[in-house]
Amino acid sequence: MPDFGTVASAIISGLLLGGMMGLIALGLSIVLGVMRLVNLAHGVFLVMGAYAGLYFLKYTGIDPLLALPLLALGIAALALPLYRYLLAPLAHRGPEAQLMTMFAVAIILQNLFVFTFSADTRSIERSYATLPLSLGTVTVPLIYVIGFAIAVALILAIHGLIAHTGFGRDLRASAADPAAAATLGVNVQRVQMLTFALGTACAGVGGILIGVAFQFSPSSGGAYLLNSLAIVVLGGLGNVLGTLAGGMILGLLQSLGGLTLGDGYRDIVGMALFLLVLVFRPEGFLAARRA
Amino acid sequence: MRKLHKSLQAGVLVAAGALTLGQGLAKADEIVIGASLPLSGPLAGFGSFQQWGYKHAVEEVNKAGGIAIDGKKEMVKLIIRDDQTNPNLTASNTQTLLSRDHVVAMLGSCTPALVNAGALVAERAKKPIVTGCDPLQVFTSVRKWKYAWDIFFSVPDLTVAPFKMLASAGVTTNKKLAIWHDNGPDGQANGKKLWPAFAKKFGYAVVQDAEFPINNAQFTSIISEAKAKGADVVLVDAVTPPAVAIRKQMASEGYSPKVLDIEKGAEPVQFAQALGKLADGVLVGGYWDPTFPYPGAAKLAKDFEAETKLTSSQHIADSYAAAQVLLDAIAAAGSTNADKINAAIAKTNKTYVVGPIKFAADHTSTLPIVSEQWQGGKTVIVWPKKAATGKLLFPMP
Amino acid sequence: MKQHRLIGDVGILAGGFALLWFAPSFASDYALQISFRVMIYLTLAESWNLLTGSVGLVSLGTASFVGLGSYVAFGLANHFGTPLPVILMICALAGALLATVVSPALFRLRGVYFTVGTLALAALLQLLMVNLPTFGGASGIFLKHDPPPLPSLYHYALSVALVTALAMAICARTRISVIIRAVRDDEDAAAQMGVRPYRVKLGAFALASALIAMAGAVQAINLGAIEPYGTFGLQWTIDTLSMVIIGGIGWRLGPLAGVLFVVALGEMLANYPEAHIAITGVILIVLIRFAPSGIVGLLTRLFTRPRRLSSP
Amino acid sequence: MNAATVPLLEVTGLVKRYGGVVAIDHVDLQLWPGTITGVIGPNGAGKSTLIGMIGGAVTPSAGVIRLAGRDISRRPASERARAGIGRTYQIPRPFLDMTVAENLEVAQYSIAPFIGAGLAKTERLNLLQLTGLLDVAEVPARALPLLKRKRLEVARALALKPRVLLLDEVGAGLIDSEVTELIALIQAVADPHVAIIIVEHVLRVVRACCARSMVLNFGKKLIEGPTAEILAHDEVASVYLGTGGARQSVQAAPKDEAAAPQQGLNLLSWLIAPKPPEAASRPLLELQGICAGYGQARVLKDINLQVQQGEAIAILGANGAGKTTLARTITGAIAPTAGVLRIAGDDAAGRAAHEISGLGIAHCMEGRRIFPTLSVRENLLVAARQVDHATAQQRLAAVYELFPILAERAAQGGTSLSGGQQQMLAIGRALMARPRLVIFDEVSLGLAPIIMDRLYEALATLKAAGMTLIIIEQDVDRALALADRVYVLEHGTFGLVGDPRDIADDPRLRHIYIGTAD
Repeated sequence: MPDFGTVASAIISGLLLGGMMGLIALGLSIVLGVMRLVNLAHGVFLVMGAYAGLYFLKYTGIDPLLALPLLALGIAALALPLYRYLLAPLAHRGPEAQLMTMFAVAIILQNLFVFTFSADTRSIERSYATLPLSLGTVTVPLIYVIGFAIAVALILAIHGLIAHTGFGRDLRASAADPAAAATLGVNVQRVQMLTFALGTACAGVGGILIGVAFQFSPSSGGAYLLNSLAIVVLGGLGNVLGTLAGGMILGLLQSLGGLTLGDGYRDIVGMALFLLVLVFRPEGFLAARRA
Repeated sequence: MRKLHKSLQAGVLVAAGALTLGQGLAKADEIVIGASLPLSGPLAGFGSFQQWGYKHAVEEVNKAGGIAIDGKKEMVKLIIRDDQTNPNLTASNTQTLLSRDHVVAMLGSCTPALVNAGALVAERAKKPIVTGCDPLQVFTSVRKWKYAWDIFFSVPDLTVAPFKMLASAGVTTNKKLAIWHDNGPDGQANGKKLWPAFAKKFGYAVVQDAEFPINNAQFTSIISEAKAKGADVVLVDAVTPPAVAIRKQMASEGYSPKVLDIEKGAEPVQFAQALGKLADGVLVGGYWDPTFPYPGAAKLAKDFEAETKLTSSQHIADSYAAAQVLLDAIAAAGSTNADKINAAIAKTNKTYVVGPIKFAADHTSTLPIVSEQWQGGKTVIVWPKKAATGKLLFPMP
Repeated sequence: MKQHRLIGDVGILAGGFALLWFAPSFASDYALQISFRVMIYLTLAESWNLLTGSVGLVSLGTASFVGLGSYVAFGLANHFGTPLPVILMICALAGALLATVVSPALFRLRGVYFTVGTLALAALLQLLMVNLPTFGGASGIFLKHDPPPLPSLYHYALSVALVTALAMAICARTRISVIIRAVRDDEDAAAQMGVRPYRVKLGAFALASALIAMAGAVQAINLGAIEPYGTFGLQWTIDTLSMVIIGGIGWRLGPLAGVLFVVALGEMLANYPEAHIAITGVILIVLIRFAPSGIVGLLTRLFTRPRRLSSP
Repeated sequence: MNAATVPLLEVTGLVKRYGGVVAIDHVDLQLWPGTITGVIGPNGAGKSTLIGMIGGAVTPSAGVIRLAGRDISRRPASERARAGIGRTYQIPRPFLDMTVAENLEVAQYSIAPFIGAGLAKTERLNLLQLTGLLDVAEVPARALPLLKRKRLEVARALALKPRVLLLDEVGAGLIDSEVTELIALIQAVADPHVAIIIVEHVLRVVRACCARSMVLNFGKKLIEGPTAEILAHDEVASVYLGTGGARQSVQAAPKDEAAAPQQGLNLLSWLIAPKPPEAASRPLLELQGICAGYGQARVLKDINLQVQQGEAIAILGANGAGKTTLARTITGAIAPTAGVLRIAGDDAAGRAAHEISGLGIAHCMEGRRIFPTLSVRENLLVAARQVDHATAQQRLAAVYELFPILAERAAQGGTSLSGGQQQMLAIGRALMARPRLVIFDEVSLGLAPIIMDRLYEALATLKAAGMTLIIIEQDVDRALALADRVYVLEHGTFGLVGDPRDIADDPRLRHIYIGTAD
């Protein structure tokens, strides 16, 4: 039986890491909600963010976490042509065509990364990323706390954006009934494009956090994509704060799974949970009880 | 009905077109050898070094005028295919190289899963394959080989190295040992059997023996358990991506054992590049270094670094040597007949860049092991004493 | 009418089969190997086409059943020395069984959730196989005895492909076809006609899974060594769906055209490994956008006169 | 179970609720073999929901459905079909890529997978003969015109060899001669062992085929009895043509809006776009030769329409006549296939919906289309585009003034409101864009008369304040009371155009709606 410090550290690490995963999943969730698209390239966008952070640091010497807004904008800008030239023309063709297209984009980008950056494992080297934060016997990585703080701040900001701004209203209206929204004057295509960009930015920022906290390679995206799907389903589609909660729950369960069964079972816990939720509550455990 | 007919025609057209393409392209007076390598996917790091080693050996032979086949000099053509770190592809690449490109012999891929997949195909086709990068005990456990030859280290040699190194360095630890290993074949052999056995022999207490999947990325539970148990010595068997993750997460969890030895994963330079200062003090077993007193060792590393502007790795050496063994055997056979080449390989007895190579009855040739430590972005040999190029950094910073 | 068409199809298949059966006596090893690969992929692609093109279930779980077939085959061969034909039959049963077991979960999910569910299933099975030492863990399993020689393997692959083609002919040429198409076109209206959509979907899913498992078994025997990353790898799924989309989803000859195209492309680009996957991706994007009915649809449109409205 | 004492189909206390809306409210029904029962009632009365629940497509909220004494309330649709309940869809749903014969095969082979091919073919040919589809047996269903699709619906249902046959609006959208054919078909399929329900708007069908009928209104059974008696009933006529009261007001209170000033509504100007200076010269909306449809189906043919600033236009027509398609074409939801569409002189054909909205056309859509994930206030604000905060607030205040209940419920979720309140929200939302013209599509559908009164008061107020309106209605009387001009759509063209008072007295209107002319 592991001692208290180990268990507590695992639980807190799991929750913190889950917060970061929540941010990544949120990007997938809003795109799914507004465009009905399971963006199979989400994981690759994450890796793209990580490389952006890596090379930004290399060429400017500025900490990518400090330049996060700039990098997020840059990554979001890359999503715009993808939407405009690949997704928008398929809008009337049902979700499958877009799904397959993003699948193809994913394999192309992954290949491109191997080609350009080699298949090596990389990490964004920051001294604070390897500092522990201890309180008694409980130790969590400092970067988890930083990453969690950034993720939660961004999730809250996106929550504010969606819940309290005009764009958020348009976004929710477009998600609920695109035809009705268009008739009321909402430029649904534009909303979808910006949502796609926002979703990509979430993946990109998540990638930078992952790059600083952990390591990545061109093929790292897949695992994050699957975990994000689990979180989206867990948190309930289109529920921003639910996604954060879903992420933290998944992080916690994965941590506990790792602790009791071995670290190899972390992802199994995620996948199994995902399938179970799909079976018993396809609308998500934390689906919003909207009045 | 008409529509079906038309599309049937279309299908036949496509089929005919497809099959006329992709016919063999080899010229008559070339000696064609092939290799399937992980140029993409998780093992791409190894693959790129091996590719260089294989190509370099072939280029040298060709520069020297090629190999005499039945008295006539012929150039060697090396065809390399990417298996994307997927054994299915290693197998199908090998099949195609053998049947389409009519290679006379193969060079191996990297790590047991890929090497074995290719070797099984070559074995069945009765074509020789010379490989490195597959620990000998794993190699021999697959089957009794007739056409496959492996030049690499012996698992027990590698496994015992950290214990011997610590004993000879005379440093003190609390003798509490944590073992973390992946569930690949060599990971299991090391972590489950050999390390615990040697620990007992050298007087260490194994306080933790944890297993994780090959591509695992999260090690927080494992690390915090070892930390809680206060292990001074950590032995790890993992490939590079998890090795990087482990080192990073150990630091961020505030766990700093006195000795950290990461087999396999800490060996390529990418490990140190991804970690920077954190790599300092990490130990890894090695089987080659440019300082080794074998012919061409220093030059090989220099050539590599001059050509690629990258830091060299031991994988350029075993692949280079494997290719040389094969090319020498072809030259000795003076023929492209598979069985003649195979017989010549069996007779190999020469000192190559990695040391003396002579195959045992089970088709293996053992490379000696050294203990290396990352110090300032470079590896330094710290054991055995006679090969040492630097002093052991203890405890790990 | 229908019966005649079925008999016609079976005739063509029997003729083709007989012809191909004797290929080893005149074809080169290379041709045999390519044909072997074509047969395996054809089985996967036909099965996927049945699921996605005919029944409308977009599956990303091909790898689950390839892997299942591989492991079941090795288990039987290594532990019981079961002869290969029996192995294939048991693998088919195992595939159908797994499909039946997971279908209550997956069929509750409509549209994209089914797709994502199948993807998660493949990931889960792979992770389990990696972690459970019973099945060799990440190291996998070796075949104890040498696999049969290539001509023999080729005959097995050919037979599996024939079984697949026959199954597809039955699905397309008998009264089953109207039921399947009814479910794809309008599940609710079909139910009002007394069709039980759940059973039809389950039947198609189980059939496709059985065929995929058989293909997986033959492929695994051919390899002689299996491990979870390769056998449960996403690559199977990617290959299969690329082939069908490129060939023409929902078309009877789509899978064949797609398999031949992709295999030929792979052989042509073999010496440019960096570009291979990316080019497949680009082809996918272009086809999805400009020729959603794939090569077969495109050629059909080219060969049939435009706008020649033949009145019935 | 004794067939003589147990009804073939027995429905008891059937209820269906959709959120806050009750679509079917405790309906009872008994069917005996050999009978044909008519179910009539206005749009939104719950007729199709009733059919859906009997057929199994819709799950009842409460109540029991028994087939020959056996409870089938929770059985899936496929099992009910196998047990002998055949239904048709109001909008035909044939399997489009299959031939007519194959469409029948689906039913045949699903209930009898091993039926001999010859026997199946004989049965099929008999059915095709009976339904007049023999000549198109090998034609893909996609190529069939509406009447034949409706016949195919009937043929498919008959292929199940049903004991209970549910015919949902098989007459809607058909021309007179087609209706005559249809009646002949229904009479031909009548069988002493089969009970038939006909849900129908075209009352001629009901009159000709059904001995007994029941009338549904607001989900409740209004009256049941012999068809002739029921159709003669005043209450039934008022249910159909309108909601009483208003009809008199057409005559009693002629066009004198000024006489009914709305006191206190001083914020309305925030919701009504000011007249542009050149308003007099150009019509606000102009349609010339507009054709439109979905895929191959051409719904609108050569529509010409001009709406001047400040006018109120009513567009009437039976189900399926193309009213909503017209609205969707004007607002850009579908692009016209031919013709000219001008908004205040600008060419607007083929523009995206949000651009047309930007040109000042608002659409209060059929079915309300309230966003469930937005609060009442947010639903309103979505439509206030490109205005500053203060202006948006002013418009909100103006909508709240028009419909005070919305202010009370401002923070609630949009779909938590009752049906009538949701309709108010939909109207208010259309106004939030401060449009030049609003199309009100079936605003009174399925609402209680008192609520309709309230909504039409609001529309009258808007008209009085100078708003240009297009009112698409099936409640004839209310529309006539409000409109300056009336267009009646019939089969995608304007069959009747004119002054509301003339139209109200025109017997052709009654004919189009109730079909009394024959």
